[in-house]
Amino acid sequence: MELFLYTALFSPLVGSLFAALFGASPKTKIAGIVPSILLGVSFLSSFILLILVMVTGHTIHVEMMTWMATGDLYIPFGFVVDQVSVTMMIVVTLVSTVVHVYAIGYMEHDKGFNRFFSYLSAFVFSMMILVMSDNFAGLFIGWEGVGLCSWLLIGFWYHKESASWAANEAFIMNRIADLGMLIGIFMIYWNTGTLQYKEAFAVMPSLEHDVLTWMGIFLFIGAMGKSAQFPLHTWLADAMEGPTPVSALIHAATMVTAGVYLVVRAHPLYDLIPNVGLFIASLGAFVALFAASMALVNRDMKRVIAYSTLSQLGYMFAAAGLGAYWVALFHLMAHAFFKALLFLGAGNVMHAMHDELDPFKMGGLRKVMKGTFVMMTVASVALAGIFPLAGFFSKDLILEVAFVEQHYIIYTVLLFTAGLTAFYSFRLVALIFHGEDRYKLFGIHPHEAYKFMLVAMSPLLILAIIAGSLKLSYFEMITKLLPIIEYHVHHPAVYWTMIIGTQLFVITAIAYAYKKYTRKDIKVPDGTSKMENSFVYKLLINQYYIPYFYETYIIKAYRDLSEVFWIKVDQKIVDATVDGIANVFYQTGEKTRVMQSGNLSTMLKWMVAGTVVLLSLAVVFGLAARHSGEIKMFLSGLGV
Amino acid sequence: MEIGLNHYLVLSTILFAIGLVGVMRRKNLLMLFFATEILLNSVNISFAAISHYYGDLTGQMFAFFVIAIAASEVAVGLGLLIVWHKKHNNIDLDSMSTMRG
Amino acid sequence: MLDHILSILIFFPALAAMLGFVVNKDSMRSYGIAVATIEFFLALWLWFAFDGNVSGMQFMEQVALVPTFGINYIVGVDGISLFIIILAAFFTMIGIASLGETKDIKNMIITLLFLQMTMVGVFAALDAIVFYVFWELSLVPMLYIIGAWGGPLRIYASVKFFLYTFAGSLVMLVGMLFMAYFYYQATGQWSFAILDWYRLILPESFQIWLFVAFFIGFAIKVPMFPFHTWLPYAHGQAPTIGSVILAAILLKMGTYAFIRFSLPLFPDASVYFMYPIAVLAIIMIIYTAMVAYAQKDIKQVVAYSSVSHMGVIILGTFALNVEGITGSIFLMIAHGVVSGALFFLVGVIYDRRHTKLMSEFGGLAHVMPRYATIFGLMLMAAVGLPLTINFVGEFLSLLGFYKQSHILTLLAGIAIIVGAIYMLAAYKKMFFGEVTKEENRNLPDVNKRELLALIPLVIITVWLGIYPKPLLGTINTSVESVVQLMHEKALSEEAKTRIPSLNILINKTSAKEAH
Amino acid sequence: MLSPVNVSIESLNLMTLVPMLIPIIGALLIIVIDLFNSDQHKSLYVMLVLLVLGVDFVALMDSAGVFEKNGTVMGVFDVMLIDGLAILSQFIIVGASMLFIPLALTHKRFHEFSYPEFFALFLFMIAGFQFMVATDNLILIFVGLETASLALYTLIAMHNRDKSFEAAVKYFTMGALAAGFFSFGSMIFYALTGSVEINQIAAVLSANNYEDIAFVLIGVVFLLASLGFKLSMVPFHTWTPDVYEGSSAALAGYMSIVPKIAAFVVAMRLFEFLIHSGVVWLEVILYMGVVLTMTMANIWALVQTDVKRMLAYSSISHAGFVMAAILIGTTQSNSALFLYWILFSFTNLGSFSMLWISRQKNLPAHQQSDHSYDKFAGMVKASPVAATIMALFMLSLAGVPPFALFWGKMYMISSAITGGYTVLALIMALNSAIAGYYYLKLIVYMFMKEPVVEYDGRVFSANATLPLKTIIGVAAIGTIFAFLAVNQLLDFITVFVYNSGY
Repeated sequence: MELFLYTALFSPLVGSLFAALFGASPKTKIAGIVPSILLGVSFLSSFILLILVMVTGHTIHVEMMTWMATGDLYIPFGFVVDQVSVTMMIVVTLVSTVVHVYAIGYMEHDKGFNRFFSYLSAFVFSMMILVMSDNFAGLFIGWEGVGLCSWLLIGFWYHKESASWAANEAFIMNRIADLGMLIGIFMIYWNTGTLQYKEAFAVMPSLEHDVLTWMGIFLFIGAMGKSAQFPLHTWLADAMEGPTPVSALIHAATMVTAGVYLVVRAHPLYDLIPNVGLFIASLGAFVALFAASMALVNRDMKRVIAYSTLSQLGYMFAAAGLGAYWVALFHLMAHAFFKALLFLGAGNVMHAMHDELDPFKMGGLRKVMKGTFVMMTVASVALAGIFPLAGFFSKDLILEVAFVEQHYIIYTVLLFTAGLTAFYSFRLVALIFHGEDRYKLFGIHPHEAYKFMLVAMSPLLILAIIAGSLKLSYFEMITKLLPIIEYHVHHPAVYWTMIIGTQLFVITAIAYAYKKYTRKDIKVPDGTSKMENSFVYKLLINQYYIPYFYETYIIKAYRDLSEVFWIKVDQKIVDATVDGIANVFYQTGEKTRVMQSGNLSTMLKWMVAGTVVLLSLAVVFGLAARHSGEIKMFLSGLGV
Repeated sequence: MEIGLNHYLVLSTILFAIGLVGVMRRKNLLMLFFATEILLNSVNISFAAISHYYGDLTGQMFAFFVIAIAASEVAVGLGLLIVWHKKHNNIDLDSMSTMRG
Repeated sequence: MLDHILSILIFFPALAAMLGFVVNKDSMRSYGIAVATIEFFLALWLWFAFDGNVSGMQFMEQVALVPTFGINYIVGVDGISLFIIILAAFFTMIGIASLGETKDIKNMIITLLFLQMTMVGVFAALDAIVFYVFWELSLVPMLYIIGAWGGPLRIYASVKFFLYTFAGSLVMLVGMLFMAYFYYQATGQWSFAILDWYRLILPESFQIWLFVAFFIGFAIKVPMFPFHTWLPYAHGQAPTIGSVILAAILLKMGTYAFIRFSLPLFPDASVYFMYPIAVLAIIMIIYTAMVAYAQKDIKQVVAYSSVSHMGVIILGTFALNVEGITGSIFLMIAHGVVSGALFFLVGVIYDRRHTKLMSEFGGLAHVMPRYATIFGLMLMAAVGLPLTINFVGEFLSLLGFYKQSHILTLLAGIAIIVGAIYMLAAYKKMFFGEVTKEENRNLPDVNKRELLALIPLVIITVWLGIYPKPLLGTINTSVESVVQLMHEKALSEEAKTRIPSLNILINKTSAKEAH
Repeated sequence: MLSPVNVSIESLNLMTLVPMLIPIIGALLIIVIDLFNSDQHKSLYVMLVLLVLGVDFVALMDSAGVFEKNGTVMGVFDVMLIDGLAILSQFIIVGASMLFIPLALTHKRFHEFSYPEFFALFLFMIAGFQFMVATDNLILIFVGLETASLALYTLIAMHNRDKSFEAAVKYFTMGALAAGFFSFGSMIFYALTGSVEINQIAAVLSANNYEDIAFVLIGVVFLLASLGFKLSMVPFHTWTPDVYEGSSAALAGYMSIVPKIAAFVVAMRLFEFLIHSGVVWLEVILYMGVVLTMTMANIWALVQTDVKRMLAYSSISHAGFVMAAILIGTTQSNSALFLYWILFSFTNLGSFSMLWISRQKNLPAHQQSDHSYDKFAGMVKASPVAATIMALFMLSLAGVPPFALFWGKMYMISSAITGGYTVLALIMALNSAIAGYYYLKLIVYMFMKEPVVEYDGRVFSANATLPLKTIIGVAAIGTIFAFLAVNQLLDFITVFVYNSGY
C-alpha cells in the first residue's frame, strides 16, 4: 500500500522535474504530456487508496525519513492516508490531471510551455505534501510550497507588470498569514511536545483553554491567508493575472481550500474551542456575502469567478466553524469540481475572445461555443445550488447546519448570499453566451476550444452533476474520522419549506439575472449610466476601497517608512553617530594642533603652564590635607 | 634681623620665578639662556643654604654638579646659537617655527 | 596526521600562501585552486574522522606559547565549530575557483589563503588569546581585499570595517583579560583556555560586566543593530569574492563567539540580557529588512538582508535551549551558503554590466533564464522556504525562542514577511517585466566558471534543506552539553528555569584534557 | 680637621661601574684614533661602537648573573645601585643602541657620520643613560641625564640641516628648563629629608608620616615636570614632534626608545614609593597624565600629514600607555613596562629605519617633507617587500596580534585590570583603536592608493645598504616572531623586577 502512497505523492514531482529538464529548451509537447500522464498515475493511486480506505476503513501511515531532530524536537517526513487526506488527494489529483491535459491545449502557443508544466506539477506535489503530511511541519512545507508555486504561476507571464505585482502580493499576503501559522505550530510544539497530529491532538484536551484558544486563532490566521479570508482576501482577485488553468487548479479547486483543510484536520482542536469556531463561522458567512457582493458588479469574467470562489470558501468556513467538518469537506470537494469547470470554461472563452475578459464585450457566444456554453451553464447551475446538481447537496447542507445550530443570522446571510450567487453566476452566463453578438464590434472571431480540452473537462462536468449523489457513501466514510453529526431539520414541514423556499429564491435570482442581461440593448458600460454613478456600485466596483486602502495606507506607508529608515535613520542617525564619533576625534585634533605652533616661546610657556597647574593642584591638595578637619566641619555646616 | 634658612629659600624661589618668567618672555635666544642660568643658580643658593643647615656636604656637592652642568650647557647652547646665527643672521625665537602642527 | 589535523588545516593555507609568492602569475589560479581543494578535502577528512556522538572537543592539540601567563596554543573542534570550518574551506575553494578576470590575481589568492588561515583558526581556537589573534588577524586580509579591489569608496569602507571591528574587539580583549584574572584569583594560575574558563562560576554582577565587554566585540562583528553600519559599506565596496567570504564566514565569527564564550561563561548574564538582546535582534530583523527594501543597489539589498538574517541567528542563540541554539548554528551555515551564493550571483551580473543598480536591469529573466532560476532559488532560500537550508535554521531558532517569549517571537517572525517583501521586490525589479535597457538585451547567461561555484551551493541548499540530519545530529550533541553546562553553572533561580536541564552527563574529560 | 677615611677597594664594588666605563673608554678610544689618524671611514667607527657595545652587553650579562645570585648590589660609596631595573633597562639601552648604530652605514652620505665625534658622543650618551638608571642618587641621575641630553642635542644638530638646528635648539632650551625643574625638585626633597638618595628620602618621609605633604607634592611637581619632559607627557611633550622631525629618522627612532626607558626607570624609582605610600594626589595626577598623553597624542597623530611626525606622536602615545605601568605600580605592570619597551624598540626602530632607508639626500620638489604620506602612495607597486614590512610594523604598532606589540599591550592592559584600574584598561584599549586609524592610514596609502608621482622602486630604498637591510630584517623578524620569545622574556623580566622589590 505504501507503494501507492509514494506513487501518488511523488509522481507529480517526477513530472515536474521532467518538465524542468526542458525548462531552457524550446516548447515541446512531451513536457506537457509526461507530467499529465504521471498525474494520471497519481490520480489512479489516490483512487486505489480511496477505495481501500472506504472499503477497509484502515488508514495508512508511513515515515519516510527524519527531517529535523534536535533537542526534544522530532519531525519526520511522515505521511498519512486517512479519510480526510484521501478526499483531498482525490480532489487534487483529479482536478490537476484535468487541468494538465487541458493546459496542453490552452498553453499551446505559449513560449513558457515547458516551464509551465514544471511549475504546475510542482504545485501538485506541494499540495500532496500538504494534505498527506502526518504532522504540522510537513503541512507547513506543503503550505509554503504551494505558496511558492502560486507565486511562480501567478507571475508566469512575468513580463507583465501586473502579473508580477499580483504574484508578489499573493506571496506576501500569504506570508503574513503563515506567520500566524508558524506561531500556532510553535505553540503546539511547546505545549504538547510534538508536532505529529495524532499525538498532539491526544494531548490537547488536557491543556488550558486559553492556550488552546490562541492555538486555534493562530492556526486559523494561517488558514485565512491561504483561503483568502477577509482581510487578506485581495490577493485572490489579483491572482487572476495567472494563466486560466492556474486559476482553475490553484485559485479555485485546491490551494485556496487548504485553509479549510487545515481547520478540518485540526478539528480535535477546534472542537475544544467552540468560541473560535463561531468566530470562524461568522467570518465565513461575512466573507461569503462580502465576496458575493463584489462579484455582482465586476466586469472581469475571471474576477467574478474568483469572488465566487471566495464566497464559497466563506461557506466552507461557516460549516467548519460550526463543527460540521464533513460538510465543509464535502462542499470543498463539490466546489472544486464545478468551480474548476467554470474556470476552464472561462479559459475557453478567453481564448476565443483573444484574452478579452469583459463579459459586456462578448454576448451570444453560445452559437459558436456550444460545448463550453453547456459546461459553464451546468457549472453555474451547480454553483447556484439547483437540484440535483452538486451544489444543491453541499450548499444546502451548510444552510441546514446553520439553521439547526440555531445561528439564524449566519443562516440568513448565507441564504441571501445563495441568491446573490445565483444572480452573479447567471449574469455572467447571460452576458457571455446570450444576447447580441457584441464581440463583433471589436472585430473578434471566436472559435471553440480543441476537442480534447473539452473531453478533458468532461470528468468535471460529470462530477459537477453527480457529486451530490455520493453524499451518503461519502458521509459513511468520512465520519469514521470526523465527528458524526447529522444535520437534519427534524420537522419535515420546516425542512421542505426551507428546501423549496431556497430553490425558489435561487431560481428567481437566476431568472432576474437572465431578464436583466439578455436584453438586446445592453451596451458596454461607459461610466455614464445612473447605476454606475450610484454610491453602492462605486463601492462594490472598487472592492469596498480595500485595495485602495492597502495601497495608500500600508504599502505606500511601508515604502515611505523604509525610505525614512534608510536615509533618515540608518544614514543620518546610526551611521552618522559612528562617523561623528570618529570625527570628534579628528576635529579635536585639527582644533588643538595649533597648540603645537612650532614657536619655542609657546612651547616653553606650555611647560611652565603645566607646572603651574600641577603646582596649584598640589597646593590645594596640600592645604586640604593639612586642614582636612576644618574642611570637613565646613562641609558639614553646608549640609553636604 | 637674623637671616635664616627660610630667607635663602625665599630668595631662591624668587630667583627661580624670575628665571621662569625670563624663560617665558624672552624672545632672544641668548637672553633665554641667561634665564635658564638664573634658574639653575637659584637652586644652587638653596642647596648651599640647606647644606649648611643640615651640616652635610651633599647639597654643596649637588650645587657643584649643577654649576658644572650649567657650564657645559652654556657650551653646547652657545655652539648651537652661533651656528644658528651664522645661518640666519638672527637669534630670534620667532624665526624658529618651520616645524609645527 | 590526524592528531594534528587542525593545525594542518590552519597553517597549510598560510604556508601555501608564502610559497605562492614564488609561483608564476599565470599559474597562480591553478595553484590557488589546488591548495584550496586540498584544504577542503582535509576539512572533509576532519568531518569523516569526527565522532558525532561525542559532545566534547576532538582533535585537541596543545602547545605552550606563553605558559607563564597561561597562554597556550590550544585547538580543538566540536559539533559547533566543525561545520563552519568546513564551510570556510569550501567557500575559499569555490571562491578562488570562480575568480574572474581580476587584476593582481596573485596577490588576491595569497591574501585569500591567509584569510583562510585566520578563519579556520578562529573557529578551531580553544584559547582566548589564540582566538583573539586569529580574530584580529582576519581583519587584515579583508582590509586589503576591500581596499585594493573594491569600488570607488573602497578606502572609506575598508578603514571603517577595520577600525570598527578593531575597536570592538579591543573591548573584548579587556573582557578576556578580566576573565583570565578571575581565573587567576580563583585558582592561582593564569589561564586563557576556554575549557578552563568553562569551569569557573562567576558572581552575577561580574558576569554582567564581562558579558557586556564580550558583547561589544561580538556585536560589532555580527553586526548587530546599531553597530551594523560598516557592513553595507564593506559589502557595497568589496569585490565579489570579498563579500562572499565576509558574509559567509567572517560574520559568523561573531555569532559563533556568542555560543563559544558568552553563553557558557556567563549563563546568568545571558539570561539577564536575553530580552534586551532579543529586542535588538528584532530591530535588526525588521528594521534592516525595511532598509533593505529601500535600497537601489542589489548588493546593498543582499547586504542588509544579511544583517536581518543575523538577527534571527542571534535570537536563536539567546533562546538558550537546545532547539534554538542548534537552529542558530545551523542557520549560520545556511546563511553562509545562501548569502554567499547571493553575493556570487550579484557578482555575476556586476561582471557583465559593471553596475549594481536595480534600475539598470529589468526583464533579465528573458535574457538569462538560468541565472534567473538560480537567483530565484537562492532568493527563496533566503526568504526561508521550507526544504531549503535556511528554513531549518530559522524554524528552529524561532521555535527555540518561542519558549522564552511569545510576543517577541511573534515580532521576530515578521522576518518571514519583511524578508519576502524586499527580496521579491528586488527580484521583480531585476528579472521581471520587459527588457528595457538595450545593453541588457544580449547579456550572456551564467558561464561554466560561474556555474562551478553556484551549482554546489544550489545542491547544498536543497540537500541540507531536505536532509539536515547529518549536521543537526552532530551539532545537537555539542549544543546539549553547552546547555547542560549553562544550566549547571547558572546561579539565579531565573536562569535555572530559563535554561532547561537536560539531565545528561556532560563529558567532563574534555575539560580535563586541557590541563 | 677632617678625620681620615679608610675605604677598602672591595667595599667600593668598582665592578658596578664597568658597564658605564666601557662606553666611556670606547668613546675616548675613538677620539684618540681620530687624533692620530683622521679621515677614517665611518664604517670603522660604526664597527668600533658595535664592538664596544657588544662588550658592554656581555658585561651586563655578567652583572645580570651577579644579580641573580646575590640580588641588588650597591657600589662606589653606595652611589651605584645595580638592581633588576638597572640591568633590564641597560639591556634595552645597549641593545637598542646596537640596533641603531649600523643605521649610520647609509648609502647616501650624511654630514654627521663623517665626524668621529658623532660616535664618541653617542657612546658618552649611552654611558649617561646607564648612569641614570643605575643609581638612586638624585645627583648622579641629574648628571647622567644631562650628560646624555647634552650629547643628544649635539647629535641632533650634527644632521646639519636647518630643521635639525631648529630641533636641537628647541630641545636644548626646553631641556635646560627641565634641568632647572629637576634640580629644584631635588632641592625640595633635600630640604625636606636631608638626603638626595631616593631610598633615604622614602625612609625619612614615611618615618615622619608625610608631615609636609604640601612640600612633598611641590617637589613631586617639579620632578614630574622634568621627567614628564623626558617622557614627553602632555603638556610637556611639545618638543617631541619637532625634534623628531628635525633629526634624522634613525636618530628619531632611537630617541623614541632609549632616553625614555631611562626616564621610565627614574620615574619608577621616584614615584612608585610615593604612590604606594598613599599619595593619592600623585595617583590622580598620573592617571590624568597617562590618559591625557595617550589620548591627545593619538588625536594629534590622526591629523598629521608626515609619517615621521605621525610616528613621533605615536611614540608619545606609546609612552603614555606605558606610563600607566608606573601608576599601577605592581610587579606585573612594571614587568609589562619592560616587556612592552623591548617589543616596542624592535617595532619602532624598525619603522623609523624604514623611513631612513627611503630617505633621499635632498627634499624633492613635489614633497612637502621627507616622509609625507603622499610619498608612500602606491608603494606596494614599486616595492612590495618594503611595503609589506612597513605594513607589518604599522600593524604591530597598532597592536594587531600576533605581532610584537600586541603582547606588550595585552600584558599591560592585563596588569591594569589586575591592579584594579579597570576603567584605565578600557581607556587604554580604546586608545589603541584610535591609534589604529593613523597606522592604517599609512597602510592605506601604501597598498590602496595610486602613486602621486610614478616612482621606480629605488626611491623607497634610496638609502639602503646591507647593514640597514639587516637591521630592518632583524626588527621584522623580532616583530613577527615575538610570540615565541614572549614567555622567556616575561620570565626573565619578572624575576628581575620582582627581586628588585618593584
